[in-house]
Amino acid sequence: MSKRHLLALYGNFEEAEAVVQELRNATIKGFDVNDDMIVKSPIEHPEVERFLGDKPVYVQWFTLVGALLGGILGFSLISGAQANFYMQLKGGKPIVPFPPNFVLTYEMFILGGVFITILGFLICAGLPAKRSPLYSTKVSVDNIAILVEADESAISELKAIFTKHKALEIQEEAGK
Amino acid sequence: MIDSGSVKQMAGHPFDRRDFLKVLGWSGAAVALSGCGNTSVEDGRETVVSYVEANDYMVPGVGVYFNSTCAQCDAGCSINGRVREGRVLKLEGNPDSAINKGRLCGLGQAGVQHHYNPDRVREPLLRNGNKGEAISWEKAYALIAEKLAGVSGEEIAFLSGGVSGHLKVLLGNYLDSLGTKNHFVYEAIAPSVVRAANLKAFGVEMPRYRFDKAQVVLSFGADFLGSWVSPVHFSQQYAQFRKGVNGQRGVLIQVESKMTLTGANADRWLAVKPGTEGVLALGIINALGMATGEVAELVKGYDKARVSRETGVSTGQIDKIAALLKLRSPSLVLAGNAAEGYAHGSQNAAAINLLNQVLGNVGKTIEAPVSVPFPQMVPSKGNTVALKNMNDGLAAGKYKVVFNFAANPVFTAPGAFKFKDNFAKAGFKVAFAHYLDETALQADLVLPLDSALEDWGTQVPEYMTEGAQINIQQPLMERLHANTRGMGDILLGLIKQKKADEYKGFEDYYAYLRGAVLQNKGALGGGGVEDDTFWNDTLTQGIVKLAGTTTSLAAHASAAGLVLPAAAEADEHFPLHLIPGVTASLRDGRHTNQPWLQESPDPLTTIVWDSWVEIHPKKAAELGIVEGDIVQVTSKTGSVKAQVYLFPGIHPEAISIPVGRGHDAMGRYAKGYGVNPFQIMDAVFEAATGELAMHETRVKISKTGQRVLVVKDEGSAGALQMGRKIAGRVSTDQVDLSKEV
Amino acid sequence: MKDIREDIAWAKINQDVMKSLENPRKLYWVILFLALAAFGFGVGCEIYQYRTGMGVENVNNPQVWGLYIATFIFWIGMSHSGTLLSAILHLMHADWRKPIYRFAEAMTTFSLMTAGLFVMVHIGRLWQFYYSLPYPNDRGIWPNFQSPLLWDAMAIFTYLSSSVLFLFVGMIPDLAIARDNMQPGWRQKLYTLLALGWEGTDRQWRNFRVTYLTIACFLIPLAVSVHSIVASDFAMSQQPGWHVTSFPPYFVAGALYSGCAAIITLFIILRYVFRFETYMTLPILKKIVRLTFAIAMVWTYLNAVEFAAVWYSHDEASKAVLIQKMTGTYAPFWWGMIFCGSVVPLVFAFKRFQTNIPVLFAVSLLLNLGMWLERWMIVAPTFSHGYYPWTWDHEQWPSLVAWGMVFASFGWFTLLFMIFCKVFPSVSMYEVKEMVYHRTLHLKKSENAEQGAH
Amino acid sequence: MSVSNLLENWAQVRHEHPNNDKPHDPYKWAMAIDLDACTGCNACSIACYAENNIPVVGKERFQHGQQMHWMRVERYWDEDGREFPDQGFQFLPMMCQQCEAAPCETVCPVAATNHTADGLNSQIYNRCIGSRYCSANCPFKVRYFNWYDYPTDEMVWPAEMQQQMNPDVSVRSKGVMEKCTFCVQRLSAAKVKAKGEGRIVAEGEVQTACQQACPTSAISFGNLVNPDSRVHKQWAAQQVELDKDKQAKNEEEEASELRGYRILEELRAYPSVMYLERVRESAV
Repeated sequence: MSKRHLLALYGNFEEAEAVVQELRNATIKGFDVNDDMIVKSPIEHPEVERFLGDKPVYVQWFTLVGALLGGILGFSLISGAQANFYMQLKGGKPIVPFPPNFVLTYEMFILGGVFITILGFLICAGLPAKRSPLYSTKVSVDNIAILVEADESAISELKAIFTKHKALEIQEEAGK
Repeated sequence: MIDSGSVKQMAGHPFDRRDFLKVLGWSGAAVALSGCGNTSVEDGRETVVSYVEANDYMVPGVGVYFNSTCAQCDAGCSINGRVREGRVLKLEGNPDSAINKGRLCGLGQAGVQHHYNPDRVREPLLRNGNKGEAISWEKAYALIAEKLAGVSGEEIAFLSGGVSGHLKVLLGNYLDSLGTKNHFVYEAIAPSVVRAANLKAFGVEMPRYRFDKAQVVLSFGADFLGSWVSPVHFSQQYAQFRKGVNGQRGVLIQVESKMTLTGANADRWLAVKPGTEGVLALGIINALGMATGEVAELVKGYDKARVSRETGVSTGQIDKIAALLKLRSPSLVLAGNAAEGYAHGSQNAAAINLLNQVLGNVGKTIEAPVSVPFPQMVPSKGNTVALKNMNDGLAAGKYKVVFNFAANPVFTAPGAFKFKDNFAKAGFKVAFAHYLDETALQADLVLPLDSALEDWGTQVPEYMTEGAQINIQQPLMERLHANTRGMGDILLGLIKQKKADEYKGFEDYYAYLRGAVLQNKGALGGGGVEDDTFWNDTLTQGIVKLAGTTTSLAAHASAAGLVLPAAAEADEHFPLHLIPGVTASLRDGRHTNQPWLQESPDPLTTIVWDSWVEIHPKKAAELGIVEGDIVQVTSKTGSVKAQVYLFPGIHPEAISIPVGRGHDAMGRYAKGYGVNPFQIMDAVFEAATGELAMHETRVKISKTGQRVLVVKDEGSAGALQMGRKIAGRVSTDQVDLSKEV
Repeated sequence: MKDIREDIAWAKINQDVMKSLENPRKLYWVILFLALAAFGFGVGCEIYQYRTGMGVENVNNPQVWGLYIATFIFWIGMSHSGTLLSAILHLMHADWRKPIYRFAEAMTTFSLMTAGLFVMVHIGRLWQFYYSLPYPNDRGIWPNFQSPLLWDAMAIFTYLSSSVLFLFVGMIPDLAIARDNMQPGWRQKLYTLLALGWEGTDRQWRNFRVTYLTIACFLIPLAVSVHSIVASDFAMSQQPGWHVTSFPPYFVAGALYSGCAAIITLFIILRYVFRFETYMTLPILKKIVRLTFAIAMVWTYLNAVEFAAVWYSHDEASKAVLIQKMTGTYAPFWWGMIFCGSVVPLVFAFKRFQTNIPVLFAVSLLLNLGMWLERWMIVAPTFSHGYYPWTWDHEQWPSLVAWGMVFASFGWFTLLFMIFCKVFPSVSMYEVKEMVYHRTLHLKKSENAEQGAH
Repeated sequence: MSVSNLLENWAQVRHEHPNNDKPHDPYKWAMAIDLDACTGCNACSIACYAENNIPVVGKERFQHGQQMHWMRVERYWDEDGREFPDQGFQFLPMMCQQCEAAPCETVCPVAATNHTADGLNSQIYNRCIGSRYCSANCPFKVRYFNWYDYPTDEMVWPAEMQQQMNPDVSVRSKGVMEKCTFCVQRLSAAKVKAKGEGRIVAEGEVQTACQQACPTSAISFGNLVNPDSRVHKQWAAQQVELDKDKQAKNEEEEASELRGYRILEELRAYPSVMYLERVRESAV
């Protein structure tokens, strides 16, 4: 069954919240509030999470893996290189010394952490992303947009809800 | 005996040593970054031999060593030159020489820079206005012959530095052929007065000094570690003297008005009022109380109080020295530059020799010298009387043709002589020169010489040690510039103009030398040896060792005629004594264009590349002078401007400017660096010998208001260790040398 | 006074900031031109130095390091305040950082890049620079990981790449704004590319928040490690005057100090050039000034600690270096440093100067001069007064070439910074909106509370 | 670079030299300089210029402190208020001390200066990038940097002078650090020769240029490990131990009556050059 997108813009956060609450409460066939709704906002609203429900974030696991990997790799690379390079004999110091290697390991730990975190962010946030079918530049000004994807059948119902809450604008994807 | 007459029938067979030189000329395995296009060899004028068929003494990449003789000063150290791919790279001491025993001073090491100097004269140059025009050797010889034609012997003068060996013989023969007796042997810095005094006291000019046997050395301004007579040899003896016999370390006391390198190494350095060295010597004799007879009579008046007053040395110090000299015997007392450089220099030296005699050193630490059994090869010793005589002759316009060799009188003659102006009065001036030095620049004809590392020769040192020796000088490499000639070759060429028949057997100086040596094979210790073998061995060794004849030593230093003038009154207008500083590496300035020597810091002040005026800090404070101030130093004769260095090792009544710098010629490394104190030197002479009294010039100094940064090696902490243990020192009572290795 | 007005329309925020990308005041072009000229001069100096040899820096054998190293530390130090504002204050939820952290973070990036230049300019054989990089090779040759210089390289690389990423990630929402508001053209293409398709969806924001926080957490220890490693270049050596335990915190304090001073300077310049008066407000400036004052006092204290530590240690050589700093050849510079670093900031203690822009501008420049002198006083006196008296002080003064290069580094930095500010939004639009939003929420809450009380 | 290599040779790579190492075998080059014999004549320094292709920098660069003398002769006197330095000066030839735990080695970012098996502090010219950190960390300041491109400088090495250069020693271009090598080219030649003959280099077989020139034989050089060497005997007689930062003899209550010491020993760089204090007569 073909699906269509619908985008509604709201001027302030309370209105958007009310819409989301209503969508959540309403049972519309062909529309799942958890999967088919995206809220777009110009700023980061911590409240969004509250009304969208607890959605997990996995970025920190990337961080952990990255940092550990960076540290371990760093230490073994450096020590391995030193052990292989006997020319490097320094008077008064062993060939593989700990204090300097610790410093470098520390840096590699951070480097790995940062890089993999960014990677994690891109993966988790799905960036770089294809632009969604409906978007309004007003989101980047001050409007909050609610993008829904629903079966053809549910569109009118959704539109009604949006209109009821005085959507500033409703964009509709052209039918296929 | 070698003389030209008996040598003439000896034909010189060119030995393969010369092939060696030709072969060595070029190599494919060139030195990293080696220059191109400088040598005649590289120009392709000589045969290039492939290494594929190289002689068996050539291994590419392996250094070959050849013995020769150092020509940087007259000490006659034997050198061992390292040659690779046809280039001489480094000079080292020849261990077989009794003089330097494998050691070599900085000056000697720099000999390669004399050889490779970029400012050498490369062609015979004829004066054309203010320029030198390159001419051919044939033309040069013809010109000399032309100029000499019809000139009487009286009108010819030949000025040279000290010469010895076969060159001296040949030179003598040439001068004979010209019929002239005007050979002026000139050395700007030579112990001439001491020689004369020694002759009087010991019957020889230069006895053998045995520092190694002495327990105490008391030196009156003799810089035997730096520039005096045979410094490398003396340094070695000094090392033994310091190690001592039975752990009794030798004590060095140096008495002088300006510290020398030797003074800097003394256990006790005493600054005396300039010129009072003799007084102190007599005072010590008095304090010793060992003298008898006329000597006792003489020194009676020199009681400690008077001596202390006149010399500035404390009575306590005189007592200590006397006590030490009494306690430790034998000792050795020396008279050096500082003692002889006054109008009463002979008297100073005599007083010092008297002290030696009183102490009984003669025969113990002062030994009879040996000399080579060929008197005609014995060095003719240069002095300043010769310069004065020649200068007088020049001033009178007596000379039509003047030759100059191995001396630079325009640079080193005291300003008061006005030598440069007088020199101009000579008709035709020929300079045999390595570089266009000040004198060569004044010459009409400049004949380019081979460097000491390209030339053949023999040399007899004035000061010899165990037995006599004749040093061999041989080329260490092929001529660098095609058109230079050895002095011997030139002389031979000139002499052939006069006596072609006698000398026609000698193709060149090499042939002459070889012939002369082989002719006296027997006397040289080669009796019964094949000619070639003997010659080969001689060249290999670089030294011919001879038993030598020992002169006996007289001990007749006497008090007769010994009158020391009272310390000179201060001159109101010129209150300070000017002491020309003689440094180990620059001497009279003939090697100033060797950059290693320019950049080697003066050991005492650490100054490089420039001259300086040494002033005692106390005096400087009095005059309001600080380090780096440019001061004008004025004497009766002239004035120079130089930077000041505050130096505690100088008597406050004296200042010192080192000699050797201040060239206005001699190429890129010498020209324009520093000032020349000879220029302001007054013409004061030593009373007995007529030598120039180098320390008698009085000067005044005035600030010019300019100040520069003194270019020196020491940092802003100066000579201080700031409480850190860098250069440690310990006194003899805290150390047990007998435990040492 | 309020940090920022809460009644600014969000659309106006967009408008104001977007305007900065297009038509700054004329002064902008003047600054850009001067910067370019200065940089060009430096390029000339470098070409000359590259061809002639390092001698033209007028450094010598005991004093092998000169202005370049001092200026290197200066630029590294300057980078630290960006991190202070963007990371530390972010963790503390200090809202006032929001309008200004973006340019501070850019300052971090560009001063690191400038510092990196000095590493290049300093080394004797620039053409062999790659020897210091740990790249795998057949010969099995590696750089020496024991050398603090290598730690430096590693730390700076980590710091620079993390800072760039941090700057970029934090800018993504703004890039989307720029994309949405820009006329079609190369700029819009650029923003479209860099915005990575950001639409402000809830998923994006959710991950964004965690990421931003995580990197901020990493950046704080990283920044501290970077400057303490720079301190290690000196503290890990054996030299008197360098081998000081308090060097790492001293360097970090100095770094924050000079960075804050630079922020004040740039704050004032940007505020004027890009007409950012609404966002870069005086109350915010006042906060920075107070922060700077606090850091100045920390720095002063650490200076004293260095003296105390050396004094108690009885290490004669180190003592001699300190005494030499105060009384020797470098005394004018050392006292200049004390004056600029410890006395001048006392101006900040006076309320009326805390918002006086001309005074602050002058003072911030003086502080930076003081901090530059500090770096020079760290580097030079030890060389001229080390363990070995024989090599003390050769009357060494930097040459024109060296000064030219230092001068040029300011040009290079300004050039990069000014271009950045013209190409990218130097005020964080979305965060200013958040700030306004938080303020309105706060106001609303307090109004509600008041009403409730009635 | 493999980690397995690291783990297999763990004990070896954790070895600290010289603190817990076996002595160098079979060579440890070392020196002893008798300051009582040194007259400060500079022959050593000039010999070093000749042997090692050291550029003469000229007056202006010398003024800027850019001189290159690997071996410098320092001169000290007392300044204790006396009018004259009446005990003479103290001369000290100073060159790279070839420290066993050299501060310069650790800090080089590209490992251009390292410790060799025979106890030298080596400098690899073509690895050097010219960071000058080694010199910054050298307590003796005996490292010299090529501030200019001396080999191509007409004043320093005109074409004629270039022919004097020792082909056994690299010519250093601008931007690299250099220093005394203990005449490593001579050491290598001697070692190779000895190896070919199945022995170790004998005492006296190899001399450094400075040692060879010294008119008073103040410098002795040799293999410290070889009990027959003069250097070994001197070190032993003076009770100076290579890997100690405080010599036992100085701890004794009685003054040792020995004069061997190493400069700035307390920094634990363990220099390979022992100096013998200058002696001055107490009787005058």
